[in-house]
Amino acid sequence: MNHMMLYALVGVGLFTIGLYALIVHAQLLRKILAINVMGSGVFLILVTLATRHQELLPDPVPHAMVITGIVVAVSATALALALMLSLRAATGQDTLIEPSE
Amino acid sequence: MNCEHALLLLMVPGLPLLLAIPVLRRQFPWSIYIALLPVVMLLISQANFEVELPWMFLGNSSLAVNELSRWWLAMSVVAWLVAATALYLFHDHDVDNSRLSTFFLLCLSGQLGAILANDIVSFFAFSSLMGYAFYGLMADGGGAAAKRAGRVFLVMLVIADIVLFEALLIAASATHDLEFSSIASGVEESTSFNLYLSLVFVGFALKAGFWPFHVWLPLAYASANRVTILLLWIVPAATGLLGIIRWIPFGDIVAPVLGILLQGIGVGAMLFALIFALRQVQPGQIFAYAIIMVTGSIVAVMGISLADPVFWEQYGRWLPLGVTFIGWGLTAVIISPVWMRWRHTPADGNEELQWYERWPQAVLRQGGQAGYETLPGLYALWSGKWQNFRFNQVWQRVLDVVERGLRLWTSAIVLFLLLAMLITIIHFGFQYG
Amino acid sequence: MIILLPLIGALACFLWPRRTVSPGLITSLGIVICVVGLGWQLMHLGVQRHAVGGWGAPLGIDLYADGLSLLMLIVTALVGTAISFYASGYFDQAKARHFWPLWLFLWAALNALFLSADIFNLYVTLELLGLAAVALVALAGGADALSGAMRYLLVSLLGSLAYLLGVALLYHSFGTVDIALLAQHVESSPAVWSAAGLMTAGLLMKTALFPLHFWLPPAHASAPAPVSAALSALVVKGSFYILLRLWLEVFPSTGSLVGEMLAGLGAAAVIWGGVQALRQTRLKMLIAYSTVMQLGYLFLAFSIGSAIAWQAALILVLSHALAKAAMFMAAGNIQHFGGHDRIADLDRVAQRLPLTLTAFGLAGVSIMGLPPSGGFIAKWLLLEMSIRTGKWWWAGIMVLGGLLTAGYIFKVIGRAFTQAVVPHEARSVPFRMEWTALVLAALVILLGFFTTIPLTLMNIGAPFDGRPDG
Amino acid sequence: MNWNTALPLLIVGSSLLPGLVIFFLAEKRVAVRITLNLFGAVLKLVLVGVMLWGVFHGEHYEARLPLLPGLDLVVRAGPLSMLFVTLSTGLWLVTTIYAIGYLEESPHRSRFFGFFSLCVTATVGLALAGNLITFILFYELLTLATYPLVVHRGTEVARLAGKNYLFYTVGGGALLLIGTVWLYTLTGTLEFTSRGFVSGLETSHQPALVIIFVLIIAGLGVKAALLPFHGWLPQAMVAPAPVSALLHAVAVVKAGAFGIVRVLYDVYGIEFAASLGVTLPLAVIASATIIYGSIRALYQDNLKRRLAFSTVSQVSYITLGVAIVGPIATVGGLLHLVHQGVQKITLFFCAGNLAETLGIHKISMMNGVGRRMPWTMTAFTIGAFGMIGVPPLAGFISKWYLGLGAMQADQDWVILILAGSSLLNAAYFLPILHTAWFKAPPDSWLLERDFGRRETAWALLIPPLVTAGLTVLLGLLASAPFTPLEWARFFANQEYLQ
Repeated sequence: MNHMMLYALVGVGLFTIGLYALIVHAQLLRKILAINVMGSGVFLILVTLATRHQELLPDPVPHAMVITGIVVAVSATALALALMLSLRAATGQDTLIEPSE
Repeated sequence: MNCEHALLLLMVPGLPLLLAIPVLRRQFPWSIYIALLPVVMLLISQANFEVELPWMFLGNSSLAVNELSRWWLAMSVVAWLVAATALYLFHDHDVDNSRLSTFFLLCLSGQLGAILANDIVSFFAFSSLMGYAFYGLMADGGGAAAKRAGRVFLVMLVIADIVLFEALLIAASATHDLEFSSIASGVEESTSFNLYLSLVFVGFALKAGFWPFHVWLPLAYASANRVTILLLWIVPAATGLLGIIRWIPFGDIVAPVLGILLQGIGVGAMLFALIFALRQVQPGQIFAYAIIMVTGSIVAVMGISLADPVFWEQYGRWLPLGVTFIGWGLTAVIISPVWMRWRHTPADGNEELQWYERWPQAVLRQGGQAGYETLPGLYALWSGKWQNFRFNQVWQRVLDVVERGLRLWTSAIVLFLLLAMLITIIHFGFQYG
Repeated sequence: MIILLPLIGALACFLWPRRTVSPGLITSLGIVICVVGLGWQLMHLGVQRHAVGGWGAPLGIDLYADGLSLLMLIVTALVGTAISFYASGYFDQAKARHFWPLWLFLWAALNALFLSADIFNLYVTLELLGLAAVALVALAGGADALSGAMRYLLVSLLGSLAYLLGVALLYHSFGTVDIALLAQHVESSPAVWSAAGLMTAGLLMKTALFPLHFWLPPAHASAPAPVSAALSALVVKGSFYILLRLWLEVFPSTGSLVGEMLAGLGAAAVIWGGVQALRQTRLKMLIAYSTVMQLGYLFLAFSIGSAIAWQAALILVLSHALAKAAMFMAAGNIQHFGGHDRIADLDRVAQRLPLTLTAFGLAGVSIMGLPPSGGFIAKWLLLEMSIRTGKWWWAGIMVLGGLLTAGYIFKVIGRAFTQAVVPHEARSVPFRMEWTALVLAALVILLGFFTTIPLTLMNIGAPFDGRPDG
Repeated sequence: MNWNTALPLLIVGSSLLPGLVIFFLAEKRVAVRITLNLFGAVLKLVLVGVMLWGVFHGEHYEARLPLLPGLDLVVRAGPLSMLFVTLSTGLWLVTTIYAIGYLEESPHRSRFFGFFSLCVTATVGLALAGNLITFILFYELLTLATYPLVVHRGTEVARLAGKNYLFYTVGGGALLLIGTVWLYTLTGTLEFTSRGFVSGLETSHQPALVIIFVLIIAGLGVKAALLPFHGWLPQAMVAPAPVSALLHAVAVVKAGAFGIVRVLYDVYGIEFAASLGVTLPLAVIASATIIYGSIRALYQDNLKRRLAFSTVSQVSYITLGVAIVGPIATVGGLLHLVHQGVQKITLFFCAGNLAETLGIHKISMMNGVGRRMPWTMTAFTIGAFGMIGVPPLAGFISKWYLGLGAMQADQDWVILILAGSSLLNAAYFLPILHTAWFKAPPDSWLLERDFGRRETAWALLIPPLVTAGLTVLLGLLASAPFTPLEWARFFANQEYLQ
């Protein structure tokens, strides 16, 4: 039970770290990575919470969810990276810019 | 009441009104005489009758011809005929087109209508038509002085109309029917009886240029065009007198204070006129003072009869007669200098005068020096005040500032809130106060 | 079916990039027909529930349709069709081959979102929605657009992750993700609280409620006109719809305080958005901020909370979707026409582009909440409810917002009449682009007269039960 | 849908549809546009005539459209609405003719006439409105429809004026909206009913009612140009002459005044309002506006601005009349609603003629213009005298009833106000007349347009003459059947059925 709890806490920790990184870092790549870290944190939690009792088998549904989530995350990351590249090509910098008047 | 009488009665003010429209007038030669036809016919036909006009104005309007109006009509017709002749004589360009005759006809219709009117509202309507048209007569063609006179007259006219309007309201709220006959009974009971009397007097005094509201009269005589001079008696003065006689039920009412006051005014007017008349240089003006004197005397008579009705009972019915004859006389007297002015162009100054031209000149030579100055003095005083009011820069600036302030929505809001508070306060005041 | 059709369409467009327009339009028409069919079904047979692949709740994927979702579907269908027509005139060949698949994809995601009955499904659709939207924004190219898209992407990912976390917690504590079942079991507990917090936060982020709106203006303003129309009119409504579902059905017991807070934020959004919009110098930015503001109105309903207030909020969603789409289209026309959207330099648009300006004006009427328009009805109901429930300050906020709106709308219109300092020659605007905008705007106005129809529609299946009535 | 239901809708629609069609007409299709306009106007006039007849014989015209549960859009015909409908319809026809003549060869006529028709639709609609929400609907529609007319010229000045105009009207609309919603939450109905529907509430609501009253009246007061809120009116003068004529005589200002009458009589009920103690302050404000407007008018040299301030002053007569609690004063106020409209529109037509024909905008430039344009100036003179209240013109009748009513209600101070304002009216109108008739004309007018033997185009000349004639007839035949006087009495009897 408690090691499960540990996993869960780790997951939460990952989530928060990711959030922190997302907010403080300016570079897009870091931001994207941070998002991914958060994502994996959430997935970890999901997986962990799947098992309610030591005796019972873990509930399959969360795993299904996680798989779906990962798929989504991968595609999202791909899109993000593509965007980042084109943004770089357009502006020559790898940070967000303010809209011009 | 039969139909052609009614038609005739309506034609008296109606025909001049129609002919006042230039397009129509151009169709008829001698249009002004045509316009005077109905009233002449009315005078010839002896019957007294009345026409009810239920759809006019405020319901119960009516035109009527009776003893009183007959006298006035008689007087007016003569004067109008003379004036019309003068118009045709003295104005070389074709009369039927000139704007002067438009005003002339408007004035004519107004005056006749006022004489025939049998209730105060229509009297009021006709007389104000007459008044404004007369302003047109004065301002048109006359010299600068005449224009000044016209403006003074106009201002007085406006004020007079307002005053009379108040009087009307009082009368209307006292009596539910506006006919002259019923006013007599109604006004007596009403609480604001004295107010009504004084309003009427002030109003007509302003309208007709009684003393001390006569400022414009001599000016007009001095410089207005000839036709207008001929009309100066019957149009403002005589109609004003008629108005007073019509609006105030003499004989049925007693108002001692006002009576005394009026007698005072009347006498004052006569004295004033006497003094200034004797010190005139300008020939025309003497007639102005004659008129002031006459009206003064009549006002005095009215005062007496307000003081004790019995006097009116005895002599009242002679008043119209007197007024009429005075009117004829004045017209006759006035026509002669006008005639002379026309005859004596500066070119032939010293030609042999006819006998009928001598006596007025004699009268005129009696006129002393000076005195004329005081009138411009008065006028200057008055006009100075007016000018100040009209063009005072400070006022304008203040108001502009206010306006600009108000244009800001914010201040509007503030005002609105203040208003809201005010109303709530009042509201609670109503409840617990 | 409603979901599949656009997907097929998207596929078609993807496969034959040469001729993208015709399948796009056909698909959109098809969707309209389907939606009408569904509406007919609901009217006669009541609420619909369909288990995909025979797996029922709590595990399988359920599709659920009641009045609420139907209404949203209808809105989407209307605006979507309009956008399709507009886009068919707007894009050139190169852009079009990217636009159509993405757009139909987005549409499919929306429909799925409105139909799905469990919170995890909602997550997936939400995610798809976000990705498609981001791609569409990026379509415009250029630094602004890309940067806006990037920001948008990050935000939406963050939001949906937070949401997913909440889902996880809920699932853990109740073992189901089906909304109906959750609604039965849920009771107040720390887990539920944190779940509610996370999900709400994430959704607020995607709905761009003040102060989480920072990403919206750049994204919406820099996107191509039809895309911004879609984003402002539909996409943000998607996440709002989820919020609505959650708070109406899953957490009804835990209402009041959060409601007040949300409403407070909404009020702040109204004022802030209004002021910002007034300050803008570019037309599309102005409209984007106006979206922020209008979203604020929606959240006032959370505080007032009576059934009628919710209905008012929905009518506002409806009318705002139509109006804002029309407005962005008009803006697109103006930009196309003058080559820029600087408000100060608008040059006799009223004279040379009357239809577009009419569309803008009519849409503006609804946005301002002036009669006759759907916006007015919604505002009226909200005002009435707020006064009736004694929360008159919301009424004050609303009126103030209305004045601000009038301020910035007429700022534009006034400029449109005058001649600019630097007059420019006009580029002709395609016929259908002008008319689409006009038709949408006209619809909003008509909505003002026939509000009873959506009101009856949205009450199918009584989604607002358990709410005090007025 | 039977005839009695269709008629009001037809009356509203008879200007709406032509307007909508006109929007999409090409600029060059003058003939079609003119036919549409006139057709709409005439048709509306006929329909209104029918309705007048019907209402007079006790027919009941009403049409409903459910708007929300418990709230309908209602158009209904009653004596009060007929008064206003007839006015606006009649004047619309005249103004349309005038506008056609006035805007010859000027751009964007389709847009102009489109909004023109919308504007009148809104006016008629709010005249016929059977409850407060319908009223608001058309009231706002009016605001929106008039804005493009105000900024029609497309100049910077016009834009600013339009901005200012909206500033006031939209704000006013907001106040009105709040007040109405609040009222609705208290009463649960907004139907206009004789002698009001709020008097039934228990006394604990009275403070709220007072505040609501203030809100609503302030909202309406903006359009009616009551004192703090009159700033937009003189600025809106940049609009073309037909528009200012419409703004002042028929549509906007009157809408406000009409609304005040409605609220005072059919929402609150006059006796109840009096018992709340709100009528007296209203009367005071109206009086202040009367005097202030007149004084301001004295100082304007720009003809249209002077007329505008005169409107500010004159329209408050209506408010004053209905705020003096008493049937006769009410009659006076309602009469002024019509009479002021006819007279003021005459004046604006004439001002427009001067501007169009001779390029005259200032009074100081009007020397002797009476010789050049006698007919126009005659019409102007009649209108001006009517405004002063000289008998037997229309203005006299309404002032008469106002004064009489004031006396009957023991509010003698009102009479002083009336006297003072008549004096001021004379002071700012008579000089114009003097200048126009009796001063020597200059030897050449700036930008004079030549119309051959006529002084100006027929379409410009006929309308003022018609309205001037109306001014005379309304006064002269005030007591004839089917005059405004009769309708006003009809209404007053309904409201004061002691």
